[in-house]
Amino acid sequence: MQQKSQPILDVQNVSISVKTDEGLKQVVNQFTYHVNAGETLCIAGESGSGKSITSLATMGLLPKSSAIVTAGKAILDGEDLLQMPEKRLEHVRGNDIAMIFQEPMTSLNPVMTIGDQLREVLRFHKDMDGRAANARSLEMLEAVRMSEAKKRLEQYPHELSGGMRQRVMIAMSLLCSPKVLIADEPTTALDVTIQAQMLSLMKELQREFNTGLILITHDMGVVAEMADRVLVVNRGEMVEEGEVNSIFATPTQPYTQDLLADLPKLGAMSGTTKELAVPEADRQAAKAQPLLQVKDLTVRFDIIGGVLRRPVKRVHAVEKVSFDLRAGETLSLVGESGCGKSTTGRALLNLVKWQGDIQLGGRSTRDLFAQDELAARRQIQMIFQDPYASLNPRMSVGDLVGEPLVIHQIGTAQERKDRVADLFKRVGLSPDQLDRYPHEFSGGQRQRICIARALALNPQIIVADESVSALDVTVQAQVLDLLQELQEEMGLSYIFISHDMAVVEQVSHRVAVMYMGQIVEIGSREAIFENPAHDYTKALLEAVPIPDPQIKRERTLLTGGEIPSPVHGLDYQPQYVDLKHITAEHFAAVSATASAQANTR
Amino acid sequence: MYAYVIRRLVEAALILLGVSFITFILLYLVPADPARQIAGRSATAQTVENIREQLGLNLPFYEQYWRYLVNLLQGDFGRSYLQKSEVGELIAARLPASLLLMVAAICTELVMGVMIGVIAAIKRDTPLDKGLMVFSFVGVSAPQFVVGILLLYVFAVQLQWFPIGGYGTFAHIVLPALTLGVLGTGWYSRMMRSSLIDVMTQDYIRTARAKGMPRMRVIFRHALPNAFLPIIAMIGIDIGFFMSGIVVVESVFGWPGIGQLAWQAIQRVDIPIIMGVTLVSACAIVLGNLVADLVAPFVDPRIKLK
Amino acid sequence: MSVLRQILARPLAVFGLLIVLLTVIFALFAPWLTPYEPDAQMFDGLTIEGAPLPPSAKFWLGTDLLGRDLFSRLVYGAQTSLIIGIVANGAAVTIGAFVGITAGFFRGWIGAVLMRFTDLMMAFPALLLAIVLAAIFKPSLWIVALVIAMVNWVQVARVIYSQAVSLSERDFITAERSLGAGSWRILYHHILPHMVPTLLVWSTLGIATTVLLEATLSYLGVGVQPPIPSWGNIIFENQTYFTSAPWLVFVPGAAIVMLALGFNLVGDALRDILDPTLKGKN
Amino acid sequence: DSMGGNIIVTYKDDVSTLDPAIGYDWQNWSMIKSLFDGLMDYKPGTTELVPDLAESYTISDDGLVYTFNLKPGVKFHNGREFVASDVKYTLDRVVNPTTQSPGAGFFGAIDGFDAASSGDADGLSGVKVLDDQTVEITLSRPDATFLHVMALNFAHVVPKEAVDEHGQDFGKHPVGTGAYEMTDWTLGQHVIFSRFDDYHHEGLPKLDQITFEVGQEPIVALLRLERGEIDIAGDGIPPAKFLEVTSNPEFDGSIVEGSQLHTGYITLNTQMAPFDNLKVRQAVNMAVNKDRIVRIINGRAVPANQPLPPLMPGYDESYEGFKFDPDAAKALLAEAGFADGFTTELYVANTDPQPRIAQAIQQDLSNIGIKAEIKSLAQANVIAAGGEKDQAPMIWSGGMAWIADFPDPSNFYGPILGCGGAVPGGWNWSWYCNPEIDERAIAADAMADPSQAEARIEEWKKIFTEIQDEAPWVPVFNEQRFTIRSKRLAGPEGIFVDPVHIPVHYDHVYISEGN
Ligand SMILES: Nc1ncnc2c1ncn2[C@@H]1O[C@H](COP(=O)(O)OP(=O)(O)OP(=O)(O)O)[C@@H](O)[C@H]1O
Ligand SMILES: Nc1ncnc2c1ncn2[C@@H]1O[C@H](COP(=O)(O)OP(=O)(O)OP(=O)(O)O)[C@@H](O)[C@H]1O
Ligand SMILES: [Mg+2]
Ligand SMILES: [Mg+2]
Repeated sequence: MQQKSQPILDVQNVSISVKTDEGLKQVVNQFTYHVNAGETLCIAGESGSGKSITSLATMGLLPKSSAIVTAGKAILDGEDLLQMPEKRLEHVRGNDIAMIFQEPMTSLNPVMTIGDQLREVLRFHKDMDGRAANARSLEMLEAVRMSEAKKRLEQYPHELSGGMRQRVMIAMSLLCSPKVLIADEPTTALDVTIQAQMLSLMKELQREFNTGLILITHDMGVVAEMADRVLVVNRGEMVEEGEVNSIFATPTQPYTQDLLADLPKLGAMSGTTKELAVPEADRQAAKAQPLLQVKDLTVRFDIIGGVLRRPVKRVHAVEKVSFDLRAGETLSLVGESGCGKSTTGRALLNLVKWQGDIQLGGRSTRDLFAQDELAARRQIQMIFQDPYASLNPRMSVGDLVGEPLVIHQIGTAQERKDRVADLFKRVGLSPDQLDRYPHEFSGGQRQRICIARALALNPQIIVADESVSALDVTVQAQVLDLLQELQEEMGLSYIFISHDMAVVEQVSHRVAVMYMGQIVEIGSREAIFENPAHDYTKALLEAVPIPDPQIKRERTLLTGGEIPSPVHGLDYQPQYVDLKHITAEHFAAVSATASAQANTR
Repeated sequence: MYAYVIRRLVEAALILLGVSFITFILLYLVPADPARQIAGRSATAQTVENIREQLGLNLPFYEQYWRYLVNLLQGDFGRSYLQKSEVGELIAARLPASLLLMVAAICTELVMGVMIGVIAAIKRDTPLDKGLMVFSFVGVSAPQFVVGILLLYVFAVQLQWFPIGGYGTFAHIVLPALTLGVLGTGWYSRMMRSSLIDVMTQDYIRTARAKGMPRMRVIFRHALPNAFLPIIAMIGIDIGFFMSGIVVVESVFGWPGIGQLAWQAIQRVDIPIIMGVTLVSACAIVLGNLVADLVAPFVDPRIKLK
Repeated sequence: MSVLRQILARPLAVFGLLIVLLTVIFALFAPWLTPYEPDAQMFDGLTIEGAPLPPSAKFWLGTDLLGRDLFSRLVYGAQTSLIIGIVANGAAVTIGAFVGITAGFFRGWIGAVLMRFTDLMMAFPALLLAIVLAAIFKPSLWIVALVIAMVNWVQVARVIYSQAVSLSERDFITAERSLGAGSWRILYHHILPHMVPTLLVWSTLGIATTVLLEATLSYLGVGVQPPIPSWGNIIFENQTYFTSAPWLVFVPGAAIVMLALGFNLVGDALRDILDPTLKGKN
Repeated sequence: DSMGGNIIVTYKDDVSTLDPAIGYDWQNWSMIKSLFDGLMDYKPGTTELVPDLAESYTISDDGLVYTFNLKPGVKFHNGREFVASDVKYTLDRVVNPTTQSPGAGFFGAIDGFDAASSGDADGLSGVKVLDDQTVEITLSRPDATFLHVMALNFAHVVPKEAVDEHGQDFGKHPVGTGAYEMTDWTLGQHVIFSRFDDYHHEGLPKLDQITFEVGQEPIVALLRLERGEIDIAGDGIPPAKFLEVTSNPEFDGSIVEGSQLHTGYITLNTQMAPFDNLKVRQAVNMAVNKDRIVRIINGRAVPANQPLPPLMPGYDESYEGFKFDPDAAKALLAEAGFADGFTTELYVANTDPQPRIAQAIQQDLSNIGIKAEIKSLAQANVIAAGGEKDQAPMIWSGGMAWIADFPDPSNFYGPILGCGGAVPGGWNWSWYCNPEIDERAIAADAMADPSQAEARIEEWKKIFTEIQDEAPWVPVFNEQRFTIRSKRLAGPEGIFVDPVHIPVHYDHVYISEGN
């Protein structure tokens, strides 16, 4: 542990109000916290709890037109940042106190090179000349383990991946060795493996620079891994503050307790098997005759270009994916961004052009969709990742949920109305909200509306694409419960698409791990989580932060780790992995080199 | 990049072909007999018939168009019916004046528009901002002939600061360029303002401020280049507005450009000139857009030419 | 109705709305508001040498070169401007919306052809095109409206097209498709309602453009036919007198500017209110 | 008097061509006259014919053979001496169909015209070069106007070698025998004429240089003239400025007024109902308040009552025509069966002040119950409509009205009132065709003998008044000419309102020292 020292940043009783149509509304009430040199304070809490706005206020970056600090102090080096004139603030920001933002994709100036953006900090704060600034910038990029650092200086942000950009952001914030670094959800937008790299990097650098780190996050796993102390906030109120171990071990406040209870924990299900949600008698039949059989599903997108606007490149989004889904079963597709999960789901609903063979109840869906599209759609439905975006904002939710019935001409107007009310109750919403519009609901409620919509047609299969990823843990837990409940009652089968291993462990019967458009490992939940065979599966699991401060992993993944691109030339011949039988229903790819050799043979 | 330019040029050529075809049809339908116009009022029927035959006006439509196209590909725009000169020459002689006027107008609108837009954005929601925005609204609402006549009346007739018309010196170009540029100034300043305000809310501006960059540097180094993109695209579109604008402005100020040529030709239904000017204008519009698209990646490296 | 309330909260928009309302009142009640017939050439409307009269108690804004009352002509001219503005722009928006939706939502080869045609039209110098069209059809009030519509739909088509493209890529449209909704249903229930703001904004802003184009055509003498007064042709008839009788040019000129300004202000406010994503683009 | 100096003349429109065989608008008409010469010319400021490149001429008794003796020692701008073969070449060229000369028809009386103009023969068989100084022209029929024709621009002499050199572009590189030679032409900007030192008239021209600036709005030209920047506003005084200028003491002495051979008229299409009814045409004639129209154009014209302008030989001063009388007009209409009036169309060119005049006419007509809708179109479209038998019931001729090519009444008949013009594409927009009068017209023009001149004019006088009784036209006014020029310009009587040189007779203008 670090030595206890004088707090470098001391935030006292800060209250913030935002301007709304109805007047000022307080969103932060008397926040008080501090951070010491070399220490990590995690501020945890769910969406909208005031985490970001407080740190922005500390930096003097609140949008003046919409938010004001009504009370409080933020003392840095004996000076109150909240009272500081703008000129002086300019000097302090970036120099004594720095900040990293949530969105690496948009936080760098797209029209300036990385080098320009780094150097200007040194020029301005340290009066360095161009050459010195350049040298220092390079040094810093190397310090954040940026590959090919020298080349990066000349590149523009869009030429870098999200992880690389976040490295640049970190490098930029540390250039002047600030006393305090505020990192606002710096890893939320990143894949787990990249997130793991980022977290260990920050830890290492913090140690090196002896910086006071304020890490804002909603992920208790990250908190457990990173924090020395934790501040839990909720709806603009401070809930609880304390040492990380005591917070996790003995939370005193009910809110904190809920938060920790709802948290899906990787490994929590180990040693248990999940039964199919169908009557015992049908299980054997279900195993024998899967509901959905996918064989060699391939989806490719052409990229148009050149003089003649012909395809010049091809995205190999999904390559020869095969799997079965049984009645009452949840099959999860996991993998990192861009590996083809959503595309697979969309192909199942015939929303993209695909090749291969998909059998639904023994019939090819190609025929099904061609002959009677509506009938096919009644069997398989989808819940989309972003509930808000997938609901027409100009229709009342009652109409939205009733719409599938109208499209499929089911029942009379009155019957439909009753059914919609039923569905509402079924997903835990009140039927008297039927006339409201999507924007009047919370994220979790919206997801329930989407579920109700999918249920309206009584499908056998629901493809749930990242259905809970955007939700806070407490809400997420409720929605997951709902899905499980529905499965048990109605014998639904789910294709559950997610990148969150902990959630996947909680809900699935079987799991398929996708990498670069192919399934590299597929098997029962127990097999995948307790006995992973493929390196990639192992890496995925290892990267997941564990919400237990007692288990502090030492990570080794520091550089590299970027996911290769699925875009190839037209004549590219994909190398298919060979799935090797491991145990009863557990298959995993032999290593890539091995299969490449197999191909050439 | 090369593939892109080539494709765009091919597209441009096709568009020009289409423009020539449509214009040719339209002019073919205009109820006026070119042969009689050339022949004049004292001509005998014989003379008219001769002329008609020599110009191929008695050929079927498609053959006339084909002839025109073949000549066009050899750089021959035909001869003006009434001006009796090569249309190519007439246009070539007047094009520099129009280009000069357009360049002056572009400079006017860019300088004024960007300046006003930036000031308004920085002074957002102040009376100054409001005043400037009203001004730019008036700019986009004022027909060019009214602006032209007004400027002429105030600055040339009453104050006598500038010549009333004509061509030659810097003083001559001020009023026409202003007139042609007023509309664009209005657009640019409004666009610049909203674009800059929009950019100022972007994450990377917050980053720049978090780095401690001074306000002016944030505005001019970080925000402005990002805010400039819509302006670039607009300059391309502007060429189209100019091509309409010069018809009015050149005739108000007696500016010897192709707008004036077009207007004279339209009044007298001098078809080869109308064809020629339309094609040249279309060419300018297409190239203007192409250039704007080619410049865009320099302003914003994210843009890939596809 | 909250839209109206929001407009009323913006002083500039209120100003614009007032101008528009005033013009509408002029246009609707012209016969009761004007002291004279708009095309009455009065003997005492000219000096003995035939010069127009400056503003006076009898002729509030003076007379024109034929001894007609300028005020009466201006008021009736409001009718012309509004008719053209509404009819021509309405037609332009309709055509543009049709083309844009067909090309952007239904795609297919018809859509491709339509969009290529739109590109082609973009390359036309609009004014030249309008003048040539006017010459072919022999101008009259309705022909001028038609000509303007034929020129102005292009912009609308581009905007609607890109909106249709981006809308049809929105998640909720995919969601509708996954429910089995047909194209027409999606178009009618999900795409069109989203285009209402854009169409509304264009219907307003477009009127400003249309009023200006009509004025320009009339100014060039290929617009609305005399003796029907239009603010553009009033200037056309009198423009050479701008040094000796400036009111004959600058009063109708100011009327055009004001009306276009009014529609622009209202349209701009509508755009801000209804569709913030459109802000500043034209 | 003084010699030398430069003047500036401004025009709105571009100069189209300076080829005498082709140029046929009032703008280049007088410019060509200063660059080229014909065998005949008019005495400056008058309509009196005098020999020019011809030193003298003789006419055979039957009026069919004209023999011209040419002036010796005349030089072209290119330095070559002018000879008789140039005259033949010029006339052959103008009737050659490939030249596309709008004036070819004027030479219809020359023997061999038909063969030459259809391209069947290489040249006019009626034109013979007797020797270098003598040309003989034989006509196929007597033509009283022939000497006028030889004074037309179309008959101005061009050197073959220059035409061959420039081909179709000869009009941009004119070479003649005139007082000035063209030394610079910057398209869209200016044309410069410089004194031709070897000019065959002693002491002419007086100026060193004339710059014709184009693209100048008339109103701008006037303001510049006021400031002394230019010398002649080629397009005259714009209507809008007329009153201001004429009442402005600054311009005292700068404005010269004169008549011109012009009539502004409304054509009534005699082939279209209801204008096929004489009573209707008469009623319309009586309905139009010409005085008011003249007032609208600020008195820049005099009301007319017959086709011929007052300056034209054959004008009948005693003819009364139709008086302005709306009540009588109404009665006539009622008699014709149109007590409630009718609806019709009035075509007009769309340049100021024509639409205004049309509106005045429209109001007059509405007073007797005729509702005339105005079609204000580009000039070319109006002309096209007039050339169709059933298109334009009424056309106001302003802007396109007939201005005589030469001061002879016959020039006011054929194309615009004769049967020859009443064909598709013709200029007889009233489609009035009276074969009997046609015959009389031909007979009149055959009276070529100088002794018959007076009788011939009498006959023409009758022809025109008889036509007017049939009312195919409403003659509205005869435009007056007002030339505005800087005060420093001076010259002999009449050259500033010269009937054939518009706006001025450049050869005789000089800069007076006084200013
Ligand atoms: N500029 C602003 N104008 C108005 N309200 C704001 C503004 N910024 C934040 N708020 C409101 O303040 C509250 C706190 O927001 P804040 O961004 O701090 O939440 P957060 O804890 O960071 O949530 P998240 O995890 O979603 O980022 C929210 O209710 C938010 O809607
Ligand atoms: N319509 C499309 N056109 C071209 N490429 C596409 C299209 N849809 C998806 N892709 C590409 O296909 C690949 C797989 O995309 P997909 O959306 O299936 O990934 P994912 O596993 O769902 O990732 P995420 O977790 O980010 O949602 C990606 O590289 C993506 O860019
Ligand atoms: Mg936040
Ligand atoms: Mg996805």
